[in-house]
Amino acid sequence: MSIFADENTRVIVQGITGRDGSFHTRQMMAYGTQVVAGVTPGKGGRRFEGPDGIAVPVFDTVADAVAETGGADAAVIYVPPAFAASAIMEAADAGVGFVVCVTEGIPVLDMTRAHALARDRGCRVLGPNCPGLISPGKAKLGIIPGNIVEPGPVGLISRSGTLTYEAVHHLTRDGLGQTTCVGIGGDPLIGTSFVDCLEAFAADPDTKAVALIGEIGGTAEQEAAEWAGRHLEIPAVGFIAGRTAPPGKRMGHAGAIISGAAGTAEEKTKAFEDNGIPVARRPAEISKLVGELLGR
Amino acid sequence: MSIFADENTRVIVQGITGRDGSFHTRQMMAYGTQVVAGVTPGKGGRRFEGPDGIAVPVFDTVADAVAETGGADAAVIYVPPAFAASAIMEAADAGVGFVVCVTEGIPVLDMTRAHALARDRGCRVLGPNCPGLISPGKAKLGIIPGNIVEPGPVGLISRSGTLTYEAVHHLTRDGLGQTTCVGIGGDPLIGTSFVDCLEAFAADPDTKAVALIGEIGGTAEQEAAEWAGRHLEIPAVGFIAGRTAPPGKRMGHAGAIISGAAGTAEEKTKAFEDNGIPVARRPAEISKLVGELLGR
Amino acid sequence: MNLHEYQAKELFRQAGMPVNPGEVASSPDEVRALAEKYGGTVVVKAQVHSGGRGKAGGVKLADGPDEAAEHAETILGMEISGLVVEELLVSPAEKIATEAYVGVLVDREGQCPVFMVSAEGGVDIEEVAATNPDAVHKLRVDPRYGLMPHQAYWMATRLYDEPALVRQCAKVLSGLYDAFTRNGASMAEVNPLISTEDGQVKAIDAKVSIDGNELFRRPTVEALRDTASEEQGAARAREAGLSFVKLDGSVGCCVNGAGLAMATMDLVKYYGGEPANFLDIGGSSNPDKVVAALEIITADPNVKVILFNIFGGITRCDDVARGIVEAAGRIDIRVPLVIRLTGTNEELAREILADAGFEAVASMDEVVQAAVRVAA
Amino acid sequence: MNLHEYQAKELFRQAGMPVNPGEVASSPDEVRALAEKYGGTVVVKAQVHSGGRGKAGGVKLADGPDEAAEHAETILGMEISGLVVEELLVSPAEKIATEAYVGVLVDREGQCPVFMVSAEGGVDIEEVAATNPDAVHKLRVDPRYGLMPHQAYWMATRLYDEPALVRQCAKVLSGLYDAFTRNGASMAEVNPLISTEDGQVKAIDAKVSIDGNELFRRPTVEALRDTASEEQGAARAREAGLSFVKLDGSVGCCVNGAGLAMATMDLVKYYGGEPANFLDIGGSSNPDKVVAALEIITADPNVKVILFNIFGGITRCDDVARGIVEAAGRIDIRVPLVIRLTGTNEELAREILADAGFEAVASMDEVVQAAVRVAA
Repeated sequence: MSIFADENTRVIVQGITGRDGSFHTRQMMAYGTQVVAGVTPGKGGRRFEGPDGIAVPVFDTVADAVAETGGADAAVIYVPPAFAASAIMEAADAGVGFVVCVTEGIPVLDMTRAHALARDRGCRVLGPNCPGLISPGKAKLGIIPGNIVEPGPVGLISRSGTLTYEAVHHLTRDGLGQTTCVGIGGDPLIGTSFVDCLEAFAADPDTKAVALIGEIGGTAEQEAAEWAGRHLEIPAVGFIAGRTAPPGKRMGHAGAIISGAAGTAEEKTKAFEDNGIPVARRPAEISKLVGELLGR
Repeated sequence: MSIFADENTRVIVQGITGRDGSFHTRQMMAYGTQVVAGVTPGKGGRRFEGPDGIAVPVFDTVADAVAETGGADAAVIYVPPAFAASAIMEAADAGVGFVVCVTEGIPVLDMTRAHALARDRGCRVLGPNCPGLISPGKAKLGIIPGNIVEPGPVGLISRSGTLTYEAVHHLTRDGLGQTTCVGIGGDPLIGTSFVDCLEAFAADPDTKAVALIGEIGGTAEQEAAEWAGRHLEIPAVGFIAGRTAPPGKRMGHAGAIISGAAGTAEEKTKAFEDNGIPVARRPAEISKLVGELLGR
Repeated sequence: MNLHEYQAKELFRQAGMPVNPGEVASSPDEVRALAEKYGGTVVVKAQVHSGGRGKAGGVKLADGPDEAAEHAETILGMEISGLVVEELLVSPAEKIATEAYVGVLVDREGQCPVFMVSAEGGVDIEEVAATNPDAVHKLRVDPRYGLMPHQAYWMATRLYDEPALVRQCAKVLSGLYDAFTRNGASMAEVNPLISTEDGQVKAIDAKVSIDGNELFRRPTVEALRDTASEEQGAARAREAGLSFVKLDGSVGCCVNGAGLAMATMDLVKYYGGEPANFLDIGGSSNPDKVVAALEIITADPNVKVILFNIFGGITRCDDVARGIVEAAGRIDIRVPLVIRLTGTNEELAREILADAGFEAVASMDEVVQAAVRVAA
Repeated sequence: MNLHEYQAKELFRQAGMPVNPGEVASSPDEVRALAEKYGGTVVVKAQVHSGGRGKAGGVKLADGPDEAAEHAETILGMEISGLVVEELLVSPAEKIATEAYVGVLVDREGQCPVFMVSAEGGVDIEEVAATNPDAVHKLRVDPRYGLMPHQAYWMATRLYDEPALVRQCAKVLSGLYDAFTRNGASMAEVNPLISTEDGQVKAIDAKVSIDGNELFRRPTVEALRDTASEEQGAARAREAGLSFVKLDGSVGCCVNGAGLAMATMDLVKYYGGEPANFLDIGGSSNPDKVVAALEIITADPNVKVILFNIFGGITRCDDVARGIVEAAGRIDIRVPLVIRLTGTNEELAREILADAGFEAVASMDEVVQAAVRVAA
């Protein structure tokens, strides 16, 4: 099994006609994801040509896309930051239950409203500023490269994009395939937390171990560690990026900043270790620790 | 039994130090209502002198009143229209579960927000622009005169204030006491509808008959008639004020206006009668019909 | 409170909406001058608070200044739905490609603003809704979020296919919502919203009603009130804080509470009389209100009797009684009063009235029957 | 983006908040003139993006124009947290009765703005929160409703007892929330918010940080950027759309993705090196970004090697490879490059690099160890 999305998930792509949107939609389709429609305001009525001669209709609005294609389970958003929060709200308002927002650079006050609407409408948001997720062999929603994953027993959760790929790459090479790899995003306000993912992995019988890839800033890793300590019955491994980051400086991700004494790598590492989660010192070590815990 | 409020309901009064607020708070206390505190911004720390030597503390905020008095079940609002929607929001936000808003003349756009917050916080609003309710012999929240009611088997629901008194007056004189008399308010946007009250009365074993006093404007009576036709097992009697009102003119209440062909007294009368609810032609007839249906 | 078209258009302009140009005139000469200034064909429109101005002959196309002045001559002073035309709006005629309808009002059921839009504009939208409901698209606005961009865009795609028109229309709808909320409106509509032959979307008509409860905090909107176009007694009633509607009968009614006031009118009719008015002296009353109510009612020459029906709750009967006594001293009440008072401070009220030589009964049926008898 | 005190105060004034007067000066003569203009005691405050200006000697009271000019002489050119003072804010001194703290920022957990207020102002609020948490009151703002009047009032009653001060403070808080949201701030605070001996509540300090993601749509706020006070490379990185933080080591890092960039720095340290910078070339990259990144890194004389660590996802490896080749042609890269590329279009990237004589490895540990070796 997998969490959040699989081969039956019917996906709409918002911003399908843009440079990134069209590139990654083709990659998603090539991976086998059920993309049923695209949305770009002003481009309704066209068709989007995917790989292998498959084409999907493009609509002006998500509501039309949902109505005309017999429903959608998820939307993936590749629209510019000025319009991305609005795109999330549009999808949530149209009744889409799961929204993956890849866009980076969305104003945080926009996101306070978008997250509120998503909660009001019962919509799960993954991201923003996230690489999305991939359920190996089933579907990918977002931009995680399909060639670095394999089906298997490991659930992976990360605040980062490329660091996720790095970790997955090692897991796959070491024969440790994945149920689902989830990039939760590097923004301070994200829709799906480590804990949300842990709960989902805990309920998935196929996931036998979890890797948690965190970074400096905020307290999401500490909360995850505490939750895992109390509820998680499968082994988990942690990693924290940003040990060398100076306090008060934003390290790229809007969420990756040490404020005062809070949100340091030390604090997070301690939280993991206090809750029985070994912490890798190098990205390559993550896979090694997971393998040990799984008795491989 | 009674609906919405009884002798155990702990009540806060917002606007307790004003002319109307102080007058009616004393009346409520004299009737036996458990008033536990008052709120008037800027008057926190004083005491409000009720009848019979009883005094209650006055606070600056509802949150303080709730915190300092060990919780409140209901708030009654007597503040000017410019601040009344805010007062409703304050009460709902402080966790008060039932708010009676007597104030008339609140801007309707203010009320769209106040009703939304009340829904979000799980707070029932009665009114605004309503006389409140009275559960004879137990408690009154609002301004319905205590001397015109008696305990008994009739539930009364009305969009009006004084017309309610008129109807209750006859019921009482005819020996038909009441479980609760509820004035739901004359505004276009009210928090508790006829249907909400009907549901509550239907669940109250002591209520043996219901009187519905409606007026022109909107479709609340039609919805009540339909609900009663489908679900109500006890007899009901209707009355509609405004048979002689010309279309397009607002008859005092912001909600009492015939728009186009909709909301006429004829339409509402027909809806009642179609659902087996006899309609009184004069206020005095309401009691007569109730008596007949109860076999008195 | 209803606004005139030109006032509504000004509020729309302030909200950034594209509105056709136009100026107000109140004489044929002014209209001629405006027609000269604009050149070409102009539209001359009566400014009255009424629908159906076109059908009533209050809207005319004019091919030049002379014809415009002629139309002005005809329309000025015309009566439309009982209202006399005193002002005209003159605008250059537009080259219309399509006509749509967009409006927003407060939805009772949803307890929120609701948009109604239709690609079939320029006609009575209620009729469209009745005969072809699929042609009218409704959209509720969650007051917690306001009109969201995707909602405006979705509505715009219901009205236009061409992306450039859709974009313009979405802006119009956002502007309309702004105008609606910023001015405390209860209704704001554009009918028709046109697209021109050169691809511009704009409003060539405008209708706005303001929620009366908003006016205390919107002095600039309150200043738009056209008291000249109000009905008799309305201004005085408003100043005194009374709800008043003039009717055609002979039984003047002074009641506390809108429901009871309506029921009283209904009962007058039931017993064979005709109410002269709806009048609610309101909740927390004071004697001055009673005085004002009596002045307004007695100003109507049709009134043959004045019926007081007061059930005290938040209104105290003694206040009303004092008001009646004071009014009787201040103004010349040339018709009989029949009084019913019951409820809060009823005993005190009876004493006050008795001291001044008035009598009060306790039953509504009784007092209404008495009033009808006197008026007969 | 941090604003200077005087800029933040201007935003506060625009939001209707009461702020003490003050003007900016950049020379002792200007300061003297301002002190003369205000008369009496004045405060001279260094305008730098740093807390602890007072402790560093950047804030001084002056009893007259001469003393003010003397202080200006001392403070101008002073270094506070590595930033050189180039401007001073001169204000008349206030008669302070009480000092409070009010601030609003974005709460990660609640996903909403959160106010922090305390009657203990004028000191480090984090210290108050740590030593006396009950003295700090938190209030979350539901973004669907904004700051509601009762919330502002409630906070105000936590700071003041006197009703007149409470009312003024509630207005200050509403204004602060307006200033926060209208300018796209991520933090806005007043420390201290004072009450004066004659009963006025006003802000005598102001601190505002703007969410960088807001700036594209707020040109007037963007115009407040003080590029002179930015660190080396920051302006160039911003223009090129790169995330860059200067550090003290010798291994220049150019990575795609913030997480991987941090992990790369950490790995440099792990293998005994010191990173010279954090640099994320971002998601959807183009060759120009790579060129800019190389220019920024090579401008640092400490850099002895440049490490590329690229894992292709939304970034395509071939774009980065092209950028490296182009940059090598355009600018003089005087230090060795060590390159790791893997992921999307990896093969194509290797070909491009090979054609230009560069080699790439596939493992992160490998490339980092190589870089540390070169820098050693």
